Amino acid sequence: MDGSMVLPVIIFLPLVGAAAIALIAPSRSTVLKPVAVATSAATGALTLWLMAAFDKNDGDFQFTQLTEWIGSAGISWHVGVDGISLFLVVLTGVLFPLAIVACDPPHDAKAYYIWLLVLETGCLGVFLSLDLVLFFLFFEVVLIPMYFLIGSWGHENRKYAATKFFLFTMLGSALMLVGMLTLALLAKDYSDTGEITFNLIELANSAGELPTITARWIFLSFALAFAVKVPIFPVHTWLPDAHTEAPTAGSVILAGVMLKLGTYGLVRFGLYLFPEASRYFAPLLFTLGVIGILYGAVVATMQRDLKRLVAYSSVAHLGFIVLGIFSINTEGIEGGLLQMVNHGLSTGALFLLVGFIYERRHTRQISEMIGLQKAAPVLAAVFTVVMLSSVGLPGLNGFVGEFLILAGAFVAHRWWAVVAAAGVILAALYLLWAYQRVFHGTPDDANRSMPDLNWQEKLVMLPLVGLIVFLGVYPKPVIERMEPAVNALIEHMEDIEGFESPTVDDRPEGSFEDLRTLTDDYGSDEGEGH
Amino acid sequence: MSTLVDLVWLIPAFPLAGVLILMAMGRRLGEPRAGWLATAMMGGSFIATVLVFIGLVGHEGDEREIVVTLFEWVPAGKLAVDIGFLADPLSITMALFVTGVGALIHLYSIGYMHGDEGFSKFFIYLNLFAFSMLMLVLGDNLLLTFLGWEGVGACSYLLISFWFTDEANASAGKKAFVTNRVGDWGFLVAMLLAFLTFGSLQYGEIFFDLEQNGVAASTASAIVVLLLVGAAGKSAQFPLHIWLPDAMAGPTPVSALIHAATMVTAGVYLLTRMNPIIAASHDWVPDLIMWVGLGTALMAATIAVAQNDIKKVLAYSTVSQLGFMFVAVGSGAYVAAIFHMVTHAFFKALLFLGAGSVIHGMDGDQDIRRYGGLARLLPITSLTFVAGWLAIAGVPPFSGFWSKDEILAYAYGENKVLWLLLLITAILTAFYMTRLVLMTFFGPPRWTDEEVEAEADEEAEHALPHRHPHESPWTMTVPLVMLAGLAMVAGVINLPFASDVHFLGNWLKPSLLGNEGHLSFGGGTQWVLAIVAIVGSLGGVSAGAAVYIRRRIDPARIEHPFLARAWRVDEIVTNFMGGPGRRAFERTTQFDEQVVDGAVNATGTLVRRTGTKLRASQTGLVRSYALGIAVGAVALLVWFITRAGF
Amino acid sequence: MVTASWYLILAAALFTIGAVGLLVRRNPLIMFMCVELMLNAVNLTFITFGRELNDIGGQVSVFFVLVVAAAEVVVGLAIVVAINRRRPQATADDLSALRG
Amino acid sequence: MLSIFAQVDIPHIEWLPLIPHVVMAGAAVVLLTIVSVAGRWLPRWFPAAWTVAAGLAVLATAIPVWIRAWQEGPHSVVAGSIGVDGFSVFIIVLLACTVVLTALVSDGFLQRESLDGPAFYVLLMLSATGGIAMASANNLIVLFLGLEILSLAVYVLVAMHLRRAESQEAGIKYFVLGAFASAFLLYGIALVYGATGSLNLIGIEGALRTNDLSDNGLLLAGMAMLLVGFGFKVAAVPFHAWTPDVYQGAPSPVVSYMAAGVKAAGFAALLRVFFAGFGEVADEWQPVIFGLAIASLAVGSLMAIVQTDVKRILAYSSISHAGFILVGVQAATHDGVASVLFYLAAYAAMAIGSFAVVTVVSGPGDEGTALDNLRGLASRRPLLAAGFTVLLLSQAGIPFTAGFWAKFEVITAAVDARSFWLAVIAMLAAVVAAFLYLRIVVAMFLDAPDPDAPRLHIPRGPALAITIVVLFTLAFGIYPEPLLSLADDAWLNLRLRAH
Amino acid sequence: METAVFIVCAAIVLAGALGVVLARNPVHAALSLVGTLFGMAVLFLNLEAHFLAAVQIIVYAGAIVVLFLFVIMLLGVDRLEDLSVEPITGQRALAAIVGLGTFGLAVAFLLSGDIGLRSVGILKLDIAGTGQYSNLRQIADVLFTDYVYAFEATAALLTISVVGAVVMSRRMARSDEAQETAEDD
Repeated sequence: MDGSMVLPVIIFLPLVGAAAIALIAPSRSTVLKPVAVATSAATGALTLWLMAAFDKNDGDFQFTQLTEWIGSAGISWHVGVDGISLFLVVLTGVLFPLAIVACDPPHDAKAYYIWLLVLETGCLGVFLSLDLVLFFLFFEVVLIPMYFLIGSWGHENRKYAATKFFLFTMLGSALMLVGMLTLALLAKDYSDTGEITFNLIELANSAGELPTITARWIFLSFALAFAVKVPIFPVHTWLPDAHTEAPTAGSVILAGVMLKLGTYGLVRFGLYLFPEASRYFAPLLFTLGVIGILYGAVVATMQRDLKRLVAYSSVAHLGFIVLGIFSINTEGIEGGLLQMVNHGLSTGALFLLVGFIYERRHTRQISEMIGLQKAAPVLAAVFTVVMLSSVGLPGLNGFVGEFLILAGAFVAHRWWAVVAAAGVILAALYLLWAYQRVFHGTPDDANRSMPDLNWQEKLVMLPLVGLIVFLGVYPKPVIERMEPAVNALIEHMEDIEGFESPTVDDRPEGSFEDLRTLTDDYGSDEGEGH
Repeated sequence: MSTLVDLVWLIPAFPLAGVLILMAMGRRLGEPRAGWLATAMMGGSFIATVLVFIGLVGHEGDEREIVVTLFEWVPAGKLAVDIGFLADPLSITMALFVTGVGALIHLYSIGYMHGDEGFSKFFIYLNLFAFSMLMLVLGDNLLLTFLGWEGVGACSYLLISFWFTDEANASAGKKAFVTNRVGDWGFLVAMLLAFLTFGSLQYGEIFFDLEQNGVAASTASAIVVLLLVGAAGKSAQFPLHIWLPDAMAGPTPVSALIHAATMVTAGVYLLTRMNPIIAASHDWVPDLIMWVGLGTALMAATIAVAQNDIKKVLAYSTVSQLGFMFVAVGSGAYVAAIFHMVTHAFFKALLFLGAGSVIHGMDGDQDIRRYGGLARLLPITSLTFVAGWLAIAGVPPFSGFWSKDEILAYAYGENKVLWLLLLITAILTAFYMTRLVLMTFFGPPRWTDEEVEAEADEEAEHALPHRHPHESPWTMTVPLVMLAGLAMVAGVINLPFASDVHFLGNWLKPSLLGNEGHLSFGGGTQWVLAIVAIVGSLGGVSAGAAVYIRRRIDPARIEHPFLARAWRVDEIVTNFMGGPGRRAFERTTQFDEQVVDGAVNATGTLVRRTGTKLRASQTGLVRSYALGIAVGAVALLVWFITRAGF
Repeated sequence: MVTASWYLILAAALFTIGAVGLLVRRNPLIMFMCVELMLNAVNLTFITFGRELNDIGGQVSVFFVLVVAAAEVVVGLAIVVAINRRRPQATADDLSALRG
Repeated sequence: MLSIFAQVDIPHIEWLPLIPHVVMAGAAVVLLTIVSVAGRWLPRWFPAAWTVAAGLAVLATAIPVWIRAWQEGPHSVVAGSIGVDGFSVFIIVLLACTVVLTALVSDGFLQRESLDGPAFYVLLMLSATGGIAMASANNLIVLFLGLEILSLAVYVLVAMHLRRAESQEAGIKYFVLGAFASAFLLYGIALVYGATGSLNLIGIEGALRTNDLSDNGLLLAGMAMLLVGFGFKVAAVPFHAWTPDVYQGAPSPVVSYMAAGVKAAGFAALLRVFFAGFGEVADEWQPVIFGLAIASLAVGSLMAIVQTDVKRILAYSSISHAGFILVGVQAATHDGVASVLFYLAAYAAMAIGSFAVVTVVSGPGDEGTALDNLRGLASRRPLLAAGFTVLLLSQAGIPFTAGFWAKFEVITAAVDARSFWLAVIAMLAAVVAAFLYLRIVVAMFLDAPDPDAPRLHIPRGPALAITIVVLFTLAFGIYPEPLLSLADDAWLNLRLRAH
Repeated sequence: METAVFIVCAAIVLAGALGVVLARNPVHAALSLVGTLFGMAVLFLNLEAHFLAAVQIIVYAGAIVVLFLFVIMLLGVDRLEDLSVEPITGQRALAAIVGLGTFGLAVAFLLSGDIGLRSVGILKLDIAGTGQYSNLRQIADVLFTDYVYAFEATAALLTISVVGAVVMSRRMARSDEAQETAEDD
């Protein structure tokens, strides 16, 4: 297929699927799910193809497509993928089919699948657009499907949660629009053409000319929007409600994909557009990140609602990601990006499992579950693996990202990293405690009869667990595709603003052989032991 | 050059294969085939290790560090970490006894876990543990070691809470993992600091860089201290030792393999591995290690005196013995540390398996007060147990004597007070082990005696009226016998008499990079010290006999409650966690609900309230609307009048 | 000699009286009358300016204002009549069903 | 006598630009005659069809005028009292569309309520004529007359539902306040006349350009009074109080016309006078608009969220929309004007659609306008609910609806004029407002329908109208370029060629 | 002379206006409105707007006020309005303030701004009518030239008022009107 057309196809294929579903007659409701699965799976396949076709040595945007859209306003249809966005796209492509397969809606299946597919289009659009307005459009429009998913198929308190989610996030992005316009209009004055444009790349290249203070204000307006989406402490409180009330698929997508819109935005539109400002505010942001790590963990420990607990664990994990991003060096940013994918997989899987339990027990209260491992060993085993990955056990995906983040952060801001590392302890605390309360112990009558995973659910968990292990053992394919883009980003920042990305200074390569040549006399002066 | 050494990757590959196979078809294999498969894998792994060992011996004395890299693991920016194995004397020594003892314990487990519904799962975990342990040992960089480090932690978590239906086991597992995590934090930060300092995590590169460019003593000290935190967590040193006694909740083979022979020694291994950095750090750092070790050793020994659970006694003795090893490391006696590690692996595994056999025979009862006179009924067990007892008590020529003596010698060289306290610890060791042996195998059988039972009922939840203690199946006794043999003769691998019989010492030299400490005094002093040690241990034994056979002193006066309650360290920690700690957590949660989220909802209500207030202005009376318009008009006029010129 | 300002101030006064009247009276008809007062004030202003500017525009405007006033009154009274058919004697304050 | 007429030179009248005016007014009068002559032989649908035809005719005739204005640039005819420029044509087209759609919406409604059909349409078209006059008036008196024509007709339309007390109450309120406000407006005109010596915007603009009147008391007072009048028409705080009551009381189709048409005409007049006429002294009035904008945004959105009647909710939201449009006015730039035009078009679509839905849902007697009457609409009438949702989201400014681009353009204009804080406040108000649209959506989708709700009958006319506006909203939400450039080309200025 | 006339008429105008505002009986209010209108007419004469003076009398006094009176009689709303009470709290106080404000500010503005540029009037005429053209002629002249559009527009205005009057005065079917009134009272 023609390279430049693949991205539009990826973005709009789910939408087409949604349209198709809309046209299905109510009488033939059995075909709804197959169609939804098929479209999302096809999209997933395309994203995988994209990953395969992606040139891993090229740090620049690939598969770009640029056509004028709203000329008078300088808005263009500009999409492209680079190492930074690639795996988020793949993650989206992978998670959606799984989420759709995993759980069936109790009612109004048609609307349900339509919204999910629309949501997928929105998320893909966010990750792929290289035009500020285009990005903003997708960034805003994802609220609608998620709002309806939570509102129509959520749990008891869904209206409150949905509205809170909608308004909170909208409030965040409200100011971003102003910031965006300010940026573009100011850039117009500096640009040689005098034409207004929202083209990300052009704006980024002229980023140096912005007055420092202005740039900082604009950055703040962006950062706020993303901070809410991430969410960064203290603007995180929409998240537990939304996650808890959302239907399982909703939570999976929310945690797996939508939170990444924020962190992705921070990289793509924070660091890239505002090198100086992002460095200026970095201390603020990674401090908040570290607070989030500890705070999220502490609050999670005390939750009585299993889903809520997982939700708060997201706060902690995303704190790590923010910390990595704003240590502004290769290790940190790559760790952050990697962790985005990892968190998507592990937390997505966790929400799926919690959802499975909910379908069986119709409760999320930890206190009402006990000894489930007896009743459902397979479920428990999968849960253990996912949990350990979320705890950051080496050999599973969670660890690699976390370590890279810590390495980057440590190089940049030692003490923050030291504190953040303590989050590792807490993570173990709340998850293991929850696991103990839910799965260990002797099951009572209510829990003894709980059925184990069925084949469909196993089918869903298999790829997730597989990826969790694979990325833990062999993350290289991901990292090596990210690296050129990340380096390009850092170089861009250094060019624009002439600062040195904090990093380890080069050391001579050496090994035991060299060591011997260096100290060939060692061991000779051994005084005899006796 | 040598192909044999290149086989090093096989060593962990075997258990890993075991894990995968069992995961795939463990259920179908069922008992006992699953167990045999796992054991076979460990055997294979042991053989591979031997081959590598042979290959390594084939090398020149100072070219015995071979790095075999499989593939790049985390290549990100300046950080480049491989999945690579370091085959050098130290790692292979460790690998040898890990696989060897491991294989035996696997075999033992086949019998021990007979009839357990989680039979194959148990062996999955065991193999997984062996794999992680070998990664820990063989990894050629800190990160890979850390992988093994955390892996063994996770496995111990899984194995401790293996019988998860009992809450106690579950929380013991959690406690172990979380406490370990505290240590891991130290390890993690140490790695970060090492990465920042040396720009790499590979041992070779770190040491090379250290040798060539040196490093600030303060940095080195920081790294070591952080590593010490990690090591203390894993090797159950004060104050992170609290998890180990609880860990006895797991099946006994687990205690033997993980919490005696292998995992808990990882801390010692790590410190030994990083010896160049210890050498590069301030002088107080080794001393710190030393005193931590000593303190732990002494404290644990005193506690062991007062324990009544056979496994608890052994657990505290393990803690104490690990303390010895730390003292050795601290005093630069790395060889002694490893030596003691090896011998300890043998006799402590032996003791645990013996204990397991006893428990097995006593249908799961672990309270030594209800034992007694089992020697007749469990002949093999008791014989082998005695061997282990003599070994740990430090009675020559049993292995324990040699290693402990060497440590004492170095301690003496470092600091006389230290030596004295360590000696006391050794005596205590002899004492409480004697107590254990006597109460278990000799004296009148108390397991039929009603009145003791009645008294025991108070703390033991189940009294067992009619018991028929019986010897264990051969799968369990064979390992006992083999380990007993090793425990007796293992001393020969490092005899002090002359440098050329100081095999282990010479063998380990390349790994120690010339940082091995040297005794500052001549052979004469050593003889004296050795004799003192012997006397001490014999004294301990006889004291034990005096108390527990002849009843010269009322045991109750020795088994002081304060000791029985493990110096209350555990309680203090628990009280803190359950008290202030928990309260702080709850406060934070309330803060989140009431302040952070409260602010959000408050904004909402505020907006709503304002709306309602404004609503009052909409009276529905046309004249007040008109008034509004008029007021507006006046307002505009007022604005414009300010712009008018007069 | 009377300057234009006198007329203008008179107009302003008239306008004010009309406005205040509309605010204080409850009878719709009288409110309309008050509107008429305001319009008259405007007329006076127009004509004064017209004279000062020596421009006929002012007077023409007044002509149109008269037409508008007439039309307005017709419609207004029609509405009042319709309301009164349903609610006799209704004052402006009585019609406050729509509020909030 | 002859000699006299010889000396009176009737000005050369160029008819082309006047055709839309004539068509609209003429259609009304002709309809009036037809029905009064042959009323009883006519089918019920005739007046509606006629009105639609008239509206379309106006659209058609507007095209040549647009071309003319495009070729010759802005100029004025009839002795400078009627401006011919893209701006006026844009508004004329908008009004024509409003008339067409309102006619469609009212079809069925009038039968349901058994109201006097022909008169309704006659008044509708005459009112639109007034709007057209306002939009293209270059002479303050013409503008005033246009405004009065517009308003008088609407007063009657509002009050004409004789079976509903609310309708008449709304009528009298609107009338009294309207008369009151237009008295202020008129006084303003007089004062401006006094200050500049001209009633013609061209003259006024010239006067202000040639000499500095920025501190002339008469001019300033005049502007103040004019703002009162216009502020009333566009329902800007503090001249807004009538809006909710009138919107609630008036027959729903009339409201859709008021929200779309009357507001548009009001803003057209406002821009014509202040941007084109008083452009020179923009510094004097911009701050006032700033204040009005903020007040309208705040009050509109804050009061809307506590309402329980859909018509009232929409009324208050229309106030906050007025605030948004004022943000564009405040910029006082060409882009600002363009953004206002775009916003007016987009808002017209949303408003007509929304009130059309209300018309359909409210049921006999036009009573069921409470939020509860919408509960569970999604399950009763999925398509209707979906369409309404689209319109509401458009009002909330969600991407891929015309409403988003409307806000986008307005904010752009404001930022370009460096009024950052106004832009920020506007966006915040938009978030607050979003909540109330969500409330309606929640009612439709997330609430259960009450079982004994009567089955909804959707007449053809409203159905068609809603379909049109929804498609419009979505189409220009996805590809706003045509409408944007149209608004951009709709130049409003008075640099004239003599005619 | 002019001064005297002005003072007298001003007095009448204001008196009438106050009468409208203060009269409790609508009829009286209407009559005092007539007074105002007459005074206004004379002032028009003073300002050389002879034609308008005439129109003022005919249209206003003649037509509009009569219309008012008809309606008052028709509806019998000659009930006295009690001005001593003000149901809306603060209405009067605010009204007074507003009144003073409006008046004061208006005066201030009027005095601050000089009546603009005599140069830019569209049409230069000697409106005193001393020349060959009478005031009426001049108005007519402008009306049919410059203001022809506005003049035509008034047609629409009047049509609306007629249609509006018809629509509003259209009676509903007896029955439902009865029940309407029934449920109203």
